[in-house]
Amino acid sequence: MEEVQKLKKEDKNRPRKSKQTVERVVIRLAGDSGDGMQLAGLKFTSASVMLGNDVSTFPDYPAEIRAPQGTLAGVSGFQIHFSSTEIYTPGDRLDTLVAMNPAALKVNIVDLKPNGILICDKDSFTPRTLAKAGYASNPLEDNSLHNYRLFSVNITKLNKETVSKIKGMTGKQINLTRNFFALGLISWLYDRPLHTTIKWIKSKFKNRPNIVEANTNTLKAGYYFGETNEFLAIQYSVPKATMEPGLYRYISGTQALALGLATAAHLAKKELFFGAYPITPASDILHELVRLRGYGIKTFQAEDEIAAIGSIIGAAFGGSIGVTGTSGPGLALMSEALGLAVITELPIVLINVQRAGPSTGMPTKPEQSDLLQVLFGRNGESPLPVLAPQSPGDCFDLSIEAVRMAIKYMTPVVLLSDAYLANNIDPWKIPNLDNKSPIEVFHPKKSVESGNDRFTPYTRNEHLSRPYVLPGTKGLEHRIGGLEKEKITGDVSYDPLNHEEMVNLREQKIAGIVKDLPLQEINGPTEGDVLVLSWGSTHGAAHTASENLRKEGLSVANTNLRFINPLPSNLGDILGSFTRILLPEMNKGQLHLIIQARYSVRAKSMTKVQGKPFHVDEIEKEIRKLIAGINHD
Amino acid sequence: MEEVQKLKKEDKNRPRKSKQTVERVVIRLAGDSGDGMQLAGLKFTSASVMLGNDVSTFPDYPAEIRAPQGTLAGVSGFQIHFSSTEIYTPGDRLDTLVAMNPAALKVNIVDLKPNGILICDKDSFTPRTLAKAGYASNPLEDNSLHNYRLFSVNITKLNKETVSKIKGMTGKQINLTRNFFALGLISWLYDRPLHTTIKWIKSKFKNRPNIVEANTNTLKAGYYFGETNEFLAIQYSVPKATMEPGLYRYISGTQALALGLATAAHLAKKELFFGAYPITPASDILHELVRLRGYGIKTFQAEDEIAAIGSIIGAAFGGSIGVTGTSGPGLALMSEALGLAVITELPIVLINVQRAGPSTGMPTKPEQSDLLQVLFGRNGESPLPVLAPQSPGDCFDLSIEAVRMAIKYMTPVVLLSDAYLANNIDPWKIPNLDNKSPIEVFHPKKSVESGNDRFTPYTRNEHLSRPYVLPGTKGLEHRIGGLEKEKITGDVSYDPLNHEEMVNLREQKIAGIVKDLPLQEINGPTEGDVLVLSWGSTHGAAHTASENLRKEGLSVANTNLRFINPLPSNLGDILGSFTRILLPEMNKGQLHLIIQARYSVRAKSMTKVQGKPFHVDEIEKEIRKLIAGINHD
Amino acid sequence: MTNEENTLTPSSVLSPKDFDSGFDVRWCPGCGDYAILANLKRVLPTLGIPKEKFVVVSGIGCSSRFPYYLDTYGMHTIHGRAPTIATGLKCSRPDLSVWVVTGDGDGLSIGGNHLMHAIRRNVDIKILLFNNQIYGLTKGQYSPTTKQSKRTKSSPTGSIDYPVNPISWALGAEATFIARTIFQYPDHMQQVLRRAAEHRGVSFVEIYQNCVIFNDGAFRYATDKEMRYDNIFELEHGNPMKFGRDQEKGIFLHGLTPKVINYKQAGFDETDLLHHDENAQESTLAFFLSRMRYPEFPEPIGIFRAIQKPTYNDLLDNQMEEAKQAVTKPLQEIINGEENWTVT
Amino acid sequence: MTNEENTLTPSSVLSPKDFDSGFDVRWCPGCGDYAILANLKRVLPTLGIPKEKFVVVSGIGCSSRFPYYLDTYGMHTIHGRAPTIATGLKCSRPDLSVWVVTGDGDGLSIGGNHLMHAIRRNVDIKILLFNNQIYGLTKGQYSPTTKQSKRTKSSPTGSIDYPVNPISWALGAEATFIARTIFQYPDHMQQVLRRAAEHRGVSFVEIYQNCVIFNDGAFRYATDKEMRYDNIFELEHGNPMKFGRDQEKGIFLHGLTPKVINYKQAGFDETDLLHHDENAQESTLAFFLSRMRYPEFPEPIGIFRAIQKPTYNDLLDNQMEEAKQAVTKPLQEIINGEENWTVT
Ligand SMILES: Cc1ncc(C[n+]2csc(CCOP(=O)(O)OP(=O)(O)O)c2C)c(N)n1
Ligand SMILES: Cc1ncc(C[n+]2csc(CCOP(=O)(O)OP(=O)(O)O)c2C)c(N)n1
Ligand code: SF4
Ligand code: SF4
Ligand SMILES: [Mg+2]
Ligand SMILES: [Mg+2]
Repeated sequence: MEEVQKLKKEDKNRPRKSKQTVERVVIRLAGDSGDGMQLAGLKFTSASVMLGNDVSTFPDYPAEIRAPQGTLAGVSGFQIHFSSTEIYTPGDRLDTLVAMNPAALKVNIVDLKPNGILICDKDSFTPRTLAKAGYASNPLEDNSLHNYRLFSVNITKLNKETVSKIKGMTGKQINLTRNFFALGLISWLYDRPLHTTIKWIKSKFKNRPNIVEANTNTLKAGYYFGETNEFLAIQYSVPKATMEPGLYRYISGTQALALGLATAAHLAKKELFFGAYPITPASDILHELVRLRGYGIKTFQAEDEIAAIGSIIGAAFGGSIGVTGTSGPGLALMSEALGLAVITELPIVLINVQRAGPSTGMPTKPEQSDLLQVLFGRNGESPLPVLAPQSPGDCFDLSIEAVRMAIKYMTPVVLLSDAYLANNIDPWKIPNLDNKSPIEVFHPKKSVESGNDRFTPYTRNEHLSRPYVLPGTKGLEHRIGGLEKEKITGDVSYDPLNHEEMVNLREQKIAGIVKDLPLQEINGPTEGDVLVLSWGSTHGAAHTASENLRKEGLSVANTNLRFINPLPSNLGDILGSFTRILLPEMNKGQLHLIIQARYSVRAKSMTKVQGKPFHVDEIEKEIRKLIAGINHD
Repeated sequence: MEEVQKLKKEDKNRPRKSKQTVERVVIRLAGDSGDGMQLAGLKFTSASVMLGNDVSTFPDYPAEIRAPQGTLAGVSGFQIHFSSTEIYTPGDRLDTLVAMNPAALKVNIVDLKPNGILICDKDSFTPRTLAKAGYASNPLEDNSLHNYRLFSVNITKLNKETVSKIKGMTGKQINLTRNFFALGLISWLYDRPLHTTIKWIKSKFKNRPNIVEANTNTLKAGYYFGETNEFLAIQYSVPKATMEPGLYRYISGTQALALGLATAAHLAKKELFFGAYPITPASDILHELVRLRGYGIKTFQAEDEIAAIGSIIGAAFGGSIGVTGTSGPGLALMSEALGLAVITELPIVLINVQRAGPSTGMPTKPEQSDLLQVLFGRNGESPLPVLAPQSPGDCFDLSIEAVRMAIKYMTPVVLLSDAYLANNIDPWKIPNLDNKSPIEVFHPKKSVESGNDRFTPYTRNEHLSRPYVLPGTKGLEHRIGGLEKEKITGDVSYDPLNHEEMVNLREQKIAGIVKDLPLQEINGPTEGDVLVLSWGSTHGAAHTASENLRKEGLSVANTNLRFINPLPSNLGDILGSFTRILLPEMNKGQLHLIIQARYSVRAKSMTKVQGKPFHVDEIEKEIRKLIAGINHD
Repeated sequence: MTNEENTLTPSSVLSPKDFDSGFDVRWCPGCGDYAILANLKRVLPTLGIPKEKFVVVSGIGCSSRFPYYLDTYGMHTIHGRAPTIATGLKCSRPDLSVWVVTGDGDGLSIGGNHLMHAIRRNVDIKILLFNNQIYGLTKGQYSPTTKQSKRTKSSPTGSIDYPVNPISWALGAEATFIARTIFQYPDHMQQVLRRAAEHRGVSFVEIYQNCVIFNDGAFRYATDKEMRYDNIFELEHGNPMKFGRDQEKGIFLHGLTPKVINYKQAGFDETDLLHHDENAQESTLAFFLSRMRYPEFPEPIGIFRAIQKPTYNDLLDNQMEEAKQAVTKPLQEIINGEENWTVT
Repeated sequence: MTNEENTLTPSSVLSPKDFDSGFDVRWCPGCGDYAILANLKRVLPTLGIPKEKFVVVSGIGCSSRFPYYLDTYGMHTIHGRAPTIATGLKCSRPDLSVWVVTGDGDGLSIGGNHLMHAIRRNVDIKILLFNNQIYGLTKGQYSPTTKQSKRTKSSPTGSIDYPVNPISWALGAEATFIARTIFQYPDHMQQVLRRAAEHRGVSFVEIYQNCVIFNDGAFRYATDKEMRYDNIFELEHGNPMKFGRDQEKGIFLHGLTPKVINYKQAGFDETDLLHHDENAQESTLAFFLSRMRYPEFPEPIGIFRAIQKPTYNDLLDNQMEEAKQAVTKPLQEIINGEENWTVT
């Protein structure tokens, strides 16, 4: 406290600081998983958003629940990209890194730009912690960080001084407020106001005044320290972005999915039955939905993934909206039952939050390598629609569309998210429910005309969908099941031509969904040198890269697939209008295989299988190469 | 008996019969599933084979265990194609149909050639049985069969007369011998000797002399009836085929797989652990193998397919040859564990006997629709080799190769058979075990030099395979598992670049198998108008069709893929040498998708999804169309 | 999700015939499944439940073809998974009467886990396990209930698997209603099925069934007119346990093991015999009874256990109701979130 | 498949340290798993089995990370499937000592069926179920053993699932060796683990384990110095069942239910108490004991049941041996088949 007090007193002779306006900034707060970096990151994000910046964030938790303190495995990070222009990714390289201990430094320093700002908690670089992180000498002192603008701050000490005198603060509690000191410091550095955070602290700890006081004081102390200390000479500010007018919040992919499903239930005027088995990174969907039970969402934690999908097939048969959420290994287990949903033509939605495989792989890391599993991972010919949201907000929209499609076409629908989308936090323009068209559901009742005619559960409507009759409907009793069925009556049939016709009907039904899809849109010129074709969460990096290079005058466009089966009807034309197609994917070329098989264009596959999303500059580099190639042709 | 006696007596004034030699014949014996048609068919086959014909057969059981007698669902058939030239399929249309009851007639008549021979058991066409089969009037009498050469024979009555006086024959037993009467009759028709059958009867029923007498007598009675009755004017004979010299037997795909696996165990000098869960049409592999336990095959009936594959992964870790057999729905359940075998790089073989899907589909019917599931039905990037035998005999060869490949490359291998191959019975030139090269297995022991160095279970050899160390080996203790592993030590690793490298290594390892594959061979000219590209069991029809048309002078060749992943290195060149590629598959174009994705040629997909193999003439027709198309170009 | 306009049919007018789906039944002639079908057809119309409220869910196996033959709603699903589908259905539609038909392979081999969890949760579904101690549909491999040493297609020299005892197993899974009946005991079966239907919570009924083709006579000791008296006894709530042609033999409790004594000869009284208490809160008595197996002991049939516990679906609906009561804001406000801002 | 040259190491030279894999242990500080690891490390070297003969197979979960921390052969497999892999391994390599480490989620939720069948078959594997009544690795959802009403991530208003009792359940699955121990009882645990290792056949050991992060204190009643005397008692073969700070309370058999009486006060003798018989052929006593749960009763720990039955792997090897004995022809002749012909 003394030091802070001293600084405050010296207010008049505060060091002269200059202010600088920048377009966009990427920072990362990193520390031990017990250090509260996620919280500090979220609060910084809130403040940025309130300032009117466009924001994109990415939290990066350790794989272990509680890795031993101070180890590399225990490092937790939160990255924030905030900007005065529209942005689509949490950013490639860091302008600023805050490292609360040696392990955090070691893990994260690779991503800091040369000459980037590096703020370290000097006090936590002790021989013990350095050894734990595998440092032979103290990097804060051995000049190994000379490529960066290093600021070694006594965060621990300053924080302690600030809060230790507050009544009732234990040593453990004191340490837990370090993150707010750091937050205060970078809030000054990037000219963020503190009031949103202070408001939050007050409401969060409303019954624990000493904690409120401690957090508030150290937050301010950090801020003042930034303002008054000698090292940080420049304060940066990032102006408001011009965003579409409206009400905004920030949202992660997982939250958006949950809210989208609740909205789908609302729009369909139906109960949604969510049956799932916990698996990283999909479990949070269950955690979100169980809190939305009041909005007609029934959640069921099943004994495994097979039971999860079984339960939603049962619920769908009963007339609820059946939804499950899982990740790769769980999806593999659901394969057989998904086939049952295909042949019984029951509407369910399966959300697959992709993570790095094969097998258990790297469970917390994103990958896009379940695409072919989703398309083909079932016995027999069993086509189903596949949708892939491109941003957290799009998770909301597509989860609604998935439900709509499932019911309209009486089919299981798969929504492919990934670990990156799930955790990525973006500002989101909040939709008005009144503007959403209702999801129409028709459950036939026995009509008087039908008289004693036997009900035929496999007659199809103009969309090739069969009637959605609910058990309990008098006079329409019928049986469905996994054996091939006669095309009208639904009776078991081994007739060869009937089987072929049913296989074709199921295929055509799914192919026919194309009529409902929006035409694929291009960002940039509609023809030219290079088209970047992305899908799902790769959108952000692909879009930014193409936009960046277009600004440089290169002939580059990009288009992102949100509907992968069926593919939009105009995709072939679009692909044909560019000299080169670049197809970046977080896998070994799975969409590439489909595109090569379906269209005669030859596309360049670009793959990254590192459990990390693409960087914008990686894609830019590939585009440049392709353009150079064209020029050499 | 009287009637038979009478006929015998009249021997001298026997009707004059002419003899006619034909190149090949297709017959089918059909009756109720209790009528013993399978047995009669097998015995006819034996006799044909002994005569030196090339033979191909196909049994067709009802889906139900015991469908109600006399119903369409209960019809059982056995088709035999026997020839004086080489043949590859059980034949398209029938020269002769034997129908033991109205239901058998109704189900099978569609396949009889116009003017084909139709032998019916007149006695079994009663009002009751006709009604059961859904006949309004008796087809034997209402002239509806005028397109065929109909012979209504009192089989039931003649049989009864022959055997009823034999001591101790119950009514039920008497009826059970009808099949031998019918067998005798067609044995005469096609000039087959009875002695192989009589020998078989004697040994089979050696403790029941009355049954031996009954079956033998009625067999002979049928034969004499053919010889002496007035209707059958022509006796056909099919001369010996010229086949490669050697010792032959006939064999079904299932038998060949079982023997192949036993041979693999023998060649590897290892115990083979077969863990499986019963499923049609794969259960018979278990039934065959359990009888080969004396030859080092340990069988384990698991509680489900997940346990089945789990057990063989465990056995493979322990050093046994781990093999399982299943069909589509079971394969779907094995997806997750198959991924574990991929990432742990343990050698197992999974035999998938494909049946019509999706879901339970038509469990007894063949289809080739699990190809994409096998290639892609796992989470993450998890490549593995896929082999597809082209004939029953090839099941023997490829099951050995699958084991060899699994061990050499430390990888799970999938063998794709189907319900048709499994039951199809062909003559097979018996291989001499002494000519088979041994399967080499190397299990490292701790060497003295390695001293205290830590053992690194993921170092790779020149084939990119990791060492196959057995638990129990002192000093090489190590752990494997489903998490991504560091490329040398095998420790759990979340390192981004290591993951990418491991994904690539696993991919390259499988791709590298190509160097061991035989070059793809072409039947017919090496370039020309049309190449028929088939895979697995479609070989027979494709081969025959291409050969037939070549005989007509058309520029047609065919090639059959037995190795689907990796694809043979020269396949691209082969495809490029023909104007048109025809790709017939019993699915909706699954290999077609792969070929289109991998090669720039455009192939014509030809699909049949009827739970039935292709007919030769169907493929011929498509080839002709393609050639006509070329000529119009 | 209820269709109230449909619930008004007076059930009194229903007859077994109304439950005839008109499908050709495809079991082997003589199969024990026919009797079970016939008995269930008798019971269903008497339950006071409209026909359209019944749903029969099955897995795969000969037994699992059952739904096709009943004119109710039905689903012939995939191997072993019927309990999961029934659970989802019942939880989403508590107004329906949901039945699961499964076999010893479907229910206890591949499907054991789901059955266990449905039972443990006390979901209000009626589970009928047709136990023929064999895999019928796949043509005769041994199942988890097949007697050891039995020669089957997959065990030509005798099975080495120890069988599981379905009743003990279901008790280990905490079933609230457990019963056993036999395909050739029509009255007994109907009575058991009716009680199963009336139980609120999970009902687990093991039905001995004869597979004439692959395991004929497996239950002859229990169905043969001469043998059954000595090998089977009926559990009756509150009554002493006795059996024999003249009901002369009784079950005594000897510490924690059963003892069979000809109690009349030995001069005991009925009151000395072990009395059945199907409502015993603890499952030890039921477990004790489940251990009595032929040939060492006569086998009990009837209701081993019937206790009341709130059903999973009721508890779930209570929580849903509470959650709905606790709602203070419309969905739009939830979507708006706690922290939001306006861009103008 | 044996490596005889490797079996000669004198096991006496082994120490817990030899079983240290050198990996960084990645459990949360304070996690109950550490204690189990430490105890197993003490027991393994004392079994007279060479280190290289041990294989530890696990599924997925915090507990399932176990194999990484032991320098034996090991396999960290997929969720719930460890028993299948262990079964295949043991059957193919009976010379190995195969251990399964699993959690309440891994073993009883997704993996319940495999566990049941491995137990039923009496495969000679040692199953350690770390029961922390929660899903640890996925960050705190309720598991099949979580107490009803518990608030967890997936049950914020309380879980409605009825928990399963692992010991009752394992008895329903016919386990030949069943025991329970507690992470904070090192001596007891070592004793139980040793007995489990020595049992020939399947060993099922439930280990109460504290998850400090998501279910802290779940077993406080059993570990707290003040509370444990009243809530826990140790089963000892042949001995009376008593507990309490002064061993003053005893268990009496009251029909088929337990009764707790301060027998000293009441003037009873030790011999009046229920005595434990772990070798009781029938499982009713063990079942009876498994029903005693806190808070109604003190909970028994130790060995509930230990009986001898031929193991699955032995039976399988016997059949293999018989089959080999019965072989009369070389494989070539089998391949040649019964009916063959020569083309010249
Ligand atoms: C995933 C899967 N595995 C295996 C099968 C094959 N299969 C069908 S029924 C059955 C066993 C049936 O036994 P049970 O449940 O006892 O029925 P039963 O026929 O005896 O009535 C098996 C193994 C299948 N249909 N699906
Ligand atoms: C197929 C599959 N489904 C789900 C998961 C996610 N998962 C991993 S561990 C686990 C539960 C672990 O609980 P438990 O076995 O009790 O272990 P603990 O962490 O408590 O020791 C789950 C649901 C997975 N890895 N694989
Ligand atoms: S095989 Fe057995 S169980 Fe199946 S229908 Fe026939 S008799 Fe019944
Ligand atoms: S989450 Fe619980 S069980 Fe897992 S390591 Fe941490 S304390 Fe142990
Ligand atoms: Mg059965
Ligand atoms: Mg747990």
